[in-house]
Amino acid sequence: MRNDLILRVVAKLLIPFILLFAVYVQFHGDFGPGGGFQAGVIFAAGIVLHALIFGLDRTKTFLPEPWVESIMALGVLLYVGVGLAGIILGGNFLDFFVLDADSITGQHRGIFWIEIGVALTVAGVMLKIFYMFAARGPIDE
Amino acid sequence: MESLIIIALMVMMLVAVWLIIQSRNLFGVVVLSGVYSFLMATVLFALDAADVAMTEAAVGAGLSTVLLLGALYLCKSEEGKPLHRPWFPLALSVALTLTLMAGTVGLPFFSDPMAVIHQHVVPRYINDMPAEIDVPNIVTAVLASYRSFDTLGETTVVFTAGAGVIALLRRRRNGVTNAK
Amino acid sequence: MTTLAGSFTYLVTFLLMMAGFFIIIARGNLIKKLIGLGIFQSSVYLLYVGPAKIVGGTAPILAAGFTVYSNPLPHVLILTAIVVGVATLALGLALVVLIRESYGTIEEDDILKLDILPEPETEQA
Amino acid sequence: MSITQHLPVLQVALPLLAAPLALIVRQRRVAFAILLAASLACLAISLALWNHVQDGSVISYAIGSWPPPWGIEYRVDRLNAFVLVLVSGMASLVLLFSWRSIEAEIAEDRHYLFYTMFALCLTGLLGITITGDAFNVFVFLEVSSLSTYVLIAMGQKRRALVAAYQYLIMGTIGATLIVMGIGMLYLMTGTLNLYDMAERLGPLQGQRPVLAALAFITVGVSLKVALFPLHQWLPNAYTYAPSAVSAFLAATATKVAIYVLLRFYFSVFGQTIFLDLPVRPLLIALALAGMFVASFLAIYQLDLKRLFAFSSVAQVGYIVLGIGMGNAAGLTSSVLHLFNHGITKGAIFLLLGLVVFALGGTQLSRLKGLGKTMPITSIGLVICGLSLIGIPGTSGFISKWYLIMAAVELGHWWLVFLIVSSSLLATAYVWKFVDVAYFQSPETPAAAGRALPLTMVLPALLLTASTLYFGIDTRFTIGSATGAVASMIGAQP
Repeated sequence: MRNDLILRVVAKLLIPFILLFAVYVQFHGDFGPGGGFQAGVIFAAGIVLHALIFGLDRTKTFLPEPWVESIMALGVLLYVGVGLAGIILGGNFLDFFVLDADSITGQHRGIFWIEIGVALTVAGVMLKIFYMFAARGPIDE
Repeated sequence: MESLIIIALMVMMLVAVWLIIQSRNLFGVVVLSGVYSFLMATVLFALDAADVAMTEAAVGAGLSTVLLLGALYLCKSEEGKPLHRPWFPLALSVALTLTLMAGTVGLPFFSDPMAVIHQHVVPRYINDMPAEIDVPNIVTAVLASYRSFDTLGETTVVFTAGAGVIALLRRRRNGVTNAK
Repeated sequence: MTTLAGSFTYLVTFLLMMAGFFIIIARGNLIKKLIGLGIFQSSVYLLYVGPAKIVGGTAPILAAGFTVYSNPLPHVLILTAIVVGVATLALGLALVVLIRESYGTIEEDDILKLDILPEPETEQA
Repeated sequence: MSITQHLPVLQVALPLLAAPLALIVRQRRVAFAILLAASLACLAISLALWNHVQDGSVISYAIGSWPPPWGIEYRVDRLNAFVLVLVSGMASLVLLFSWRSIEAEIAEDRHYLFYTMFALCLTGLLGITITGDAFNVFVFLEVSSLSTYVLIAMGQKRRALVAAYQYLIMGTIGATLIVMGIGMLYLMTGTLNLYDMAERLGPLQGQRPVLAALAFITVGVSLKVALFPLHQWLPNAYTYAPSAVSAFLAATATKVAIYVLLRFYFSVFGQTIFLDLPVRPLLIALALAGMFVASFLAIYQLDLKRLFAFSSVAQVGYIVLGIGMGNAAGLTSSVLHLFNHGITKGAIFLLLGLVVFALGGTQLSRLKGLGKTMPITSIGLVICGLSLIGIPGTSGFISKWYLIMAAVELGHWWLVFLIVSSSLLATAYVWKFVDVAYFQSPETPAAAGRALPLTMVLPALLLTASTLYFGIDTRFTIGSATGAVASMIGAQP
């Protein structure tokens, strides 16, 4: 598959659009269906496509495994961090009202950041699972 | 018309499940389960659950199928053994189902706007949300603000799966003795 | 017709549940069991989302010209349930791959047979 | 605005914060330090919460400042405060134990992953216990279950993998049944908040979907509790998991599941619905069957870890028996035994961890003459064994005393007889260990085992000592249990 010119060209063209679509789904979640979870899955799908076409080793050069592990942890940390920010700013845990002087802006801000947290964790986990499965060749060979 | 489409889609789902039960070819079963998930996504879309349908299509029909195919490849397994002693499991499942059905008599009717689930708790999400949170997608508002702690739990579940797969599948470095 | 569709959702929920349960206990292949488990879990979706629908209503995304929206709360819950399902599947498959590596089979009866024998003291790859 | 006000949510947020941190640092030492700090903080928080609710007050915490039932509520009363203390206390001790214990059992490059999963398991268990929202129970149940599967699979033998897989299947079935039950309750009441649900269920008493929901939740949680005959996953899981994991699970996981059962029965369905149904005779029958069958099976086990795993199934029977009787004394014995048995079983599995560390396994054939080679560990096991039987002076006696009182109060003399005779079976399996350890000499002259590190001995002995301590000074346990029961059935202590 790696030597197929057409596949490589199509993938090169397609991958940026997949990643862009992920970003769209991420930030469009407030208005239509979508949000952090779906965006994370789509983003991971884009990277997986890259790994399938160009080889896992090449993908790992710009997304090394330890990074991916850290990304999935960062997502949860960001989410909990937003929660704790609520406490620090004088509200309850995950209280978005206090994130800004204007409570609605605060809500928007809170939703924005936790959706990013969700997307980071989901994308990181999906990629990591793919890496782990792909790194294990079939047995009896 | 709406109801008819829903019924037709659900019948197709049942057919897919029937084929899954019957088939011994694992590759076929995986593909069928992808089809099943896709039909489920369509039903959910017809039931007005756009976000859920999108997620089910991406996760159930997409991701799960990829994971299953990957596992099949790693396990080099193509065919399951034939059914053995199917009568006891069948009796058990039928008994379970009949008990369940007896329980549902009295659940609120489909599409009854006066049902309690449409009267309690939810009205605030629909009516007051524009003033409290102000995002057009109510599902996002509930998911990310009213019940954001559930979503934190959900993210933790995903994280648990990721860390768990690392813990299970990581290759051992040389020199570590851990006989399994 | 609406009532029929409603009762049908419940019926399908339970049929799916039954089918999933049957696959789990009747089939010995570990991957097929996980597929059955997935069907078993997904039966819940209809139980929650079916009654949330209001005929003539629309998806719960605020838009001008609509006043009746289907109930968004079950949708949120089922989103979580779907995620839980795929997380379980990923872990289950990882276990199956490891079982295949150390037992050489993913058929339940073969594994049970191997478990009666004393454990080989070989290092796993 | 002080920090104390946020203690309920910090109880769960701290271990949740520790999990990704442990993953990021990728280093055994730092991950351990983070976890130890988090779990000690958890213990302190749970004690503070316990102390706060002893006057009968209830702490309610609205996450996101959304008032219940629209948002998710954390709610602490005397029942779950007691369970929180058990879970976070056991977590701290087991964690200390695990530092050296997993060195021998898990490859070193996975230690930080072990700590990550341990933190997630703790998060899940605490989250289930403290939440006041039905769906939130399910979400955190999954967090704890998924991490548990991985922790079990980290065991040394390949059978650990199969045990984890079996538990994954059964646990997921249980969780799905619970979601079904919760879904039906939601369809009937329109709310997910447990306490709002309880109020709205009142007028719906006796309706079929409510009863179906009760059945679903009972069966689903029973799978998690390992109530006979749904216990098949437990013996293998406890036997093949790493020692620290067996100890933590035996002491907390099934106990939290029992808490869920109590919460749904008494706070949601309410005493009236629960008392009117044929659930109680059924629970009593299953509990008795578990007590006898599992004790009987325990006698025939050749591996000490497995023997005590079967004993766990039997002891769960005592707890469920108390729930089944449903009177104040019975419930008090359940809550007491939940705590006392948690401590005793935690101690036993930690002591067995010492044996694994020194001798490499717990097969009875290896343990001949253990009384001479590992005298302190053997005495500890005997003491805990006496507590399982219910000998006066041990904590097991206290809970069994209340159980018998409950049976007498109901006039069920046959139950008294059965409880006492099942204790004889317990004597039989404990004697099996005593016989091997003290009356058989090793075939080969026992090679002196490895020296035991203090971080392992200390938690094990501390728990063994508390098995004795709570058998004599019962102010903390009986006080908490009677308070918990009072908050459950709404009577004054």
